[in-house]
Amino acid sequence: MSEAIEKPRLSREHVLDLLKQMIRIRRFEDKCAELYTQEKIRGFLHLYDGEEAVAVGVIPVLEKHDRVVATYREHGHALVRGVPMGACLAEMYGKREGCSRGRGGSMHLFDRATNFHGGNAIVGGGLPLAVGLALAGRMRGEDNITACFFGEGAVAEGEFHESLNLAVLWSLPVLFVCENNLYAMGTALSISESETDIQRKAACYRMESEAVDGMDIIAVEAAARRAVHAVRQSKKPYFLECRTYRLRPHSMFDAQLYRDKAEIEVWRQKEPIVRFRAWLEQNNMIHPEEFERIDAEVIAEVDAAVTFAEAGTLEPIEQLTRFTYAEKAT
Amino acid sequence: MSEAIEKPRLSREHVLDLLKQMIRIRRFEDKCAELYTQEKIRGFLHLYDGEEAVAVGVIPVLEKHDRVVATYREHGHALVRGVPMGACLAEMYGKREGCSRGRGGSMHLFDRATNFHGGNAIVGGGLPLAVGLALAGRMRGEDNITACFFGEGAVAEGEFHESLNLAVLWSLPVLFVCENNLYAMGTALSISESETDIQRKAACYRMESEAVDGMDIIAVEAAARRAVHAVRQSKKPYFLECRTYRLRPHSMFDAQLYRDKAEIEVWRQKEPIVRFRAWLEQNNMIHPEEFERIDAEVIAEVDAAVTFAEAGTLEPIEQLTRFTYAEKAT
Amino acid sequence: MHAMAQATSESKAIEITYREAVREAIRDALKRDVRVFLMGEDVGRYGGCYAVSKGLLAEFGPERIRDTPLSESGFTGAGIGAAMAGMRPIVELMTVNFSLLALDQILNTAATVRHMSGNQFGVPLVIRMATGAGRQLAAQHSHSLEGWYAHIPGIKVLAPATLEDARGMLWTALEDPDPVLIFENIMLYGLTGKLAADAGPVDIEKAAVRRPGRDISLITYGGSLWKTLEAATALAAEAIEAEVIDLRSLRPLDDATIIASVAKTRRAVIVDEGWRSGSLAAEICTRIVEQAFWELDAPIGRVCSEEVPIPYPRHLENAAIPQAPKIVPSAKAALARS
Amino acid sequence: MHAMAQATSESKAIEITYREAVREAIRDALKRDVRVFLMGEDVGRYGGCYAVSKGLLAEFGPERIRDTPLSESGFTGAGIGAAMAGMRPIVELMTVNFSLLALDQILNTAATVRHMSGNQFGVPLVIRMATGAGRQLAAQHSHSLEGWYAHIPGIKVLAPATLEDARGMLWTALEDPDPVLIFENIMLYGLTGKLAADAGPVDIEKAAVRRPGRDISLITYGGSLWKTLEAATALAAEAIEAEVIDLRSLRPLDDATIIASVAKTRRAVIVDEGWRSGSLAAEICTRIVEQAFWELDAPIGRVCSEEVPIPYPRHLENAAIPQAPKIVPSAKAALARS
Ligand SMILES: Cc1ncc(C[n+]2csc(CCOP(=O)(O)OP(=O)(O)O)c2C)c(N)n1
Ligand SMILES: Cc1ncc(C[n+]2csc(CCOP(=O)(O)OP(=O)(O)O)c2C)c(N)n1
Ligand SMILES: [Mg+2]
Ligand SMILES: [Mg+2]
Repeated sequence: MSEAIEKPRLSREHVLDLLKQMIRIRRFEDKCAELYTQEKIRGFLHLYDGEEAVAVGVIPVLEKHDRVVATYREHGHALVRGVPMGACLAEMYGKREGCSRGRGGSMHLFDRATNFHGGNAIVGGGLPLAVGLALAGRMRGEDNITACFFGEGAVAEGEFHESLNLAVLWSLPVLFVCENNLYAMGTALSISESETDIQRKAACYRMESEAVDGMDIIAVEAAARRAVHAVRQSKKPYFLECRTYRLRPHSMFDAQLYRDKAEIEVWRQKEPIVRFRAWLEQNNMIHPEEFERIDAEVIAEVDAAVTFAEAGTLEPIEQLTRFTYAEKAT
Repeated sequence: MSEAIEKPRLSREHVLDLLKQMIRIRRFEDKCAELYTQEKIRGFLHLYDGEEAVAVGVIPVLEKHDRVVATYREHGHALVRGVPMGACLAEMYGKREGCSRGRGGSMHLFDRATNFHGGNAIVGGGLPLAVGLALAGRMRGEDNITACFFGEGAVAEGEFHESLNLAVLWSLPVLFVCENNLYAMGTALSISESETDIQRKAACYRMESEAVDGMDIIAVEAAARRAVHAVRQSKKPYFLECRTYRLRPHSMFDAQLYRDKAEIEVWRQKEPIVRFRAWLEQNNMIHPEEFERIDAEVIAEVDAAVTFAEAGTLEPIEQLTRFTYAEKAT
Repeated sequence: MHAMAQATSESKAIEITYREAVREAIRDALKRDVRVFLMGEDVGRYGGCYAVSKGLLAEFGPERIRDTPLSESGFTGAGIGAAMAGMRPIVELMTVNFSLLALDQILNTAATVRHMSGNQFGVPLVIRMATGAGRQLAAQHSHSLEGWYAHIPGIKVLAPATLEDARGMLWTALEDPDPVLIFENIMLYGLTGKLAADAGPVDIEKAAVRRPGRDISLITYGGSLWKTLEAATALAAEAIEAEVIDLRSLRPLDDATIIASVAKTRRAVIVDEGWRSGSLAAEICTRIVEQAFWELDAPIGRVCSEEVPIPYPRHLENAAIPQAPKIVPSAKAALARS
Repeated sequence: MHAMAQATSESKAIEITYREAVREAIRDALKRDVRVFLMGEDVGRYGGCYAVSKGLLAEFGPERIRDTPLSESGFTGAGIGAAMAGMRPIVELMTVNFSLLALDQILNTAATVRHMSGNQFGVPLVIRMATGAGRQLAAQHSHSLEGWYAHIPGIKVLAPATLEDARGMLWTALEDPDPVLIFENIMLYGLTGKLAADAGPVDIEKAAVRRPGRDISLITYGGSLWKTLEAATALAAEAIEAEVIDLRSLRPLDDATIIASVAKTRRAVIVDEGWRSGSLAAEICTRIVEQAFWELDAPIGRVCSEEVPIPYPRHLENAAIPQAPKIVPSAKAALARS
């Protein structure tokens, strides 16, 4: 593997962008949580708090014509992929201006413009889809790859097994990104998997793999570059396990009976934004005022998103059954 | 592991019994094929020709209170487990005297008396069932184990993955016996599995395993003894891959376009009955007249089974919907 | 048994939620019968997705309150096997939406084993799952498939709508030698009311007349019962006395109660949260036509879900599923009044 | 288009089986459109479980005639993904019995994506599967679930009963921007007849009147069409002129053709191989009641499968599913003659 791929790109512009992307997710979701308690957002809301380095480390490494499949915990992925923040929030408001026209809500962000294929609320359900997207890419002679994000909880599902086997058998360019945050709702990894070293699962299908500290944005990005490069070169699937942690409850309805506060505190110390900022400061790559500027930009973006969502309109009830099927060209 | 377990039991009585059991399956199924062309048997009929050493090597090692789950290719398993041949054949005739009262046919032989849990025509469908049978055994404080037979085609199914994981996670006494005959209908192993060394699948779930030459009855029996002993001692699952070959078509509707006659011929040389007989003769453990006697006994048993099945009666049509639900005690 | 339970409900009554009633039913079953255990995703440490099983792990331990991995087919099949071998498992399939992953085991194994084994093996398994829309959970989390499941011979399908049924049906289901699916509508978990402290099993064979009336039969079940009763109240204000029938069991259906009501009222509207085409409502309509055609004075109406994956926004979700204000005009149409 | 295809059928006709007609349809699609490929268990080297795809691997190679492992959920989901990304896959789910393993992908993904993405992504996928009983394959291999699938909004469901439809529906289905399920009754594969050499696409929106008649409407589809026509012939011998309607599309249903027929005959019997309770027949009966109640002169009859997992023995299997000798008395009952 060439050095250019291995080596993290540490230009100031780039690292500040990584930082900003993580802050965008964090501040956006903090606002979402607030709006949820105000009942502006309803349904299930799953926050990515603590896991930001995964989406931010992986997605910018992809090309525009690549495809992304995510789960119900996908706000971060959508934002980093380039789905406008206003469109994401309007979606959670159920407004027509939302990125899925308000029909999907938090769990079903979609965006054709950025090849963002959702937003899947069935655990494991996105994996076969990613296999198919990659198959289509290959058959159509496109030079793209498909990145598929899923939690470690999905590893126990039959669809995980079937998809990994198919991807290797058919030699498809899929980057499987397992966001191992140690819990599936309240179920700890050791209760869901007889093999808790998730990375090793890949070898069972003869798939290349790597595990990385998912709280370290630089490490994730470097691993993602290796992974994406490998997929593009080999046209084969690759498995990237990102070891991370969800600092908030599973959703807004979770009393967190299954884990100790102390455990959360330990992980909070490894929290990716604070950690990256500290590292940047130590290496004199950021000035406090720069941080403030970035943060202010993000706050402004979030505010604008709220204004956009608030101003959004509701689909008329007469249009309820629209899009069950395609509309006939007229 | 103690020597007694490792060492094959090679008393004459025992080896002749192994031979006889294999011949019973073979002659029974040859008759079934004949009866199928006569349209006495209908539906799908899957023969075990070439694979007899697996059922005969494994099942007699089990205790009476153990449980057995099999597939649609289960005549051999049923016979060796002790389901009367007449009841098996009457089942294929659709007669009331059949082991499933005629309702199941060839793919659904069941027998409560011998804890023979079928006869499952959904590939992979029996594995979760076996997990549950073993779970019940453990929870009820019974000292039994569950043996689950399935083809290598089932390995690609999600249910395989889910079941192996559950069995290890919950530490259940299941003996998974993979009958790897290299084909799932017309699909060769290399087309269905990215990892073609099936035994290695077990390690993915941290399950103990062994692979054995499934054409060698002595080897299979020895491996089965080790496996059953391990399950009983450890109360954990175990994976036994038996490498075998199906000498006949998948079912009676298979033109075998997917494999060469030459390949079949190569395997026919390894055919378990001829091979075992030759070995017994070389070691002076059988006289030709003994073989004749055994064969004659089996032929008589098959003839009696045909007579029994022919004499069987049909369920009256009025009873069509019986057994959809349990009947109320009166 | 149903009447009996109503009788005892005059004994000491306690204030309870539907969620608690289900929990008490499970606790009670675990205490009564060592063969019973609960298994499913997050039933233990998390306390249940809808908090139904909260506290049970501490009380009964992890063998009997068994957290499973995300393996719907695997653990449902394991429940079937355990039931075949003498246990009385309660499998919780978090919600009906995920039950599709277990459908092979339910239809191809649980529903067929007794028949295809010639009555040698049965599957005394209870599968509980949450069902229904109403919480803006969108297209993959809002199915109402209980009526769809009722198509399958070999299983029974229950839909407890009341506290008494939430408390009592599980017991009866566990005594059944065949697989029973219990659908709990997510909107009912918070329902509060009085229930006899000693509430016990209820029959699962008879539909219940929840409100007697002479003018029209409104036939429903589960979460829609309360909307239908609301509609009946609104109709009463216009001097229309609707009889409200709660099916309780969707398979088998209690034809006798349905037909007796329709024979009296001569008009019927069926309210069912399933999608309209191929809904349980269609089956009920057809049975009425088959058994009471000459008694009918008007076409039968049905209020079902619209033919669309349930959308996220509240106003569209509300419009997609049955509501009292949709039932009222449908009833009036059957009465040819507007 | 349907009428058009009938017109061209006067051009050179060839003798062909249903199986061959399906194969020609697939071959034709593969030739016409590079986006089309066939994927499923044993479609290639084996030649297809029912020999439908025999020969296609040699002609089109393993990329376009793709043998899959036994992974119904996996490759169905892969078909959905490939369709979303610009291909036109034909997924073969060997039989409907195994499709249960893929139901999550079909219902939770294929049927919902267009709606929940706000019309940004569609799934132009065709899923073919064999369905039906009649070959003594017993309880796990004899389901007729096409009517059950017709409950799901977001998909379309077709049941070709004739050579022309076996040949033509695939083309039209592949042009549809949404997922279309095609159910091929296993008893039809051997059906032989004449078909225009240049038979092309057929509409998938209209039901077809396969036999005109004035006395009663017999409404059916798929494998039951031929039994129903047989019954109509028997009825004709007794001077009862039955109109036989072949639904062709089970979702959406062509209400207009059904209602027009019933408005004329005022009596109807529906023949459907699904289990009786919750059958498609119930939906059709209900639509007739909703739309033509005042035109009916008698209760609607239905001839469906009995409520039992299909048993193995021939005499019981025959008794479990619709047959001409069951349709005749049902029709007479609707005519109040016996
Ligand atoms: C098939 C299925 N079963 C159950 C659920 C309910 N559920 C939603 S999220 C979740 C946990 C998933 O955990 P994991 O895959 O680790 O992702 P995380 O939430 O940790 O990001 C569960 C059980 C579901 N959505 N889909
Ligand atoms: C879930 C499912 N899919 C497809 C089939 C059709 N089918 C029956 S047997 C078979 C091949 C199974 O091969 P394997 O598991 O290796 O067993 P073998 O027949 O070789 O003993 C297939 C595809 C089925 N019965 N069940
Ligand atoms: Mg997780
Ligand atoms: Mg095999």
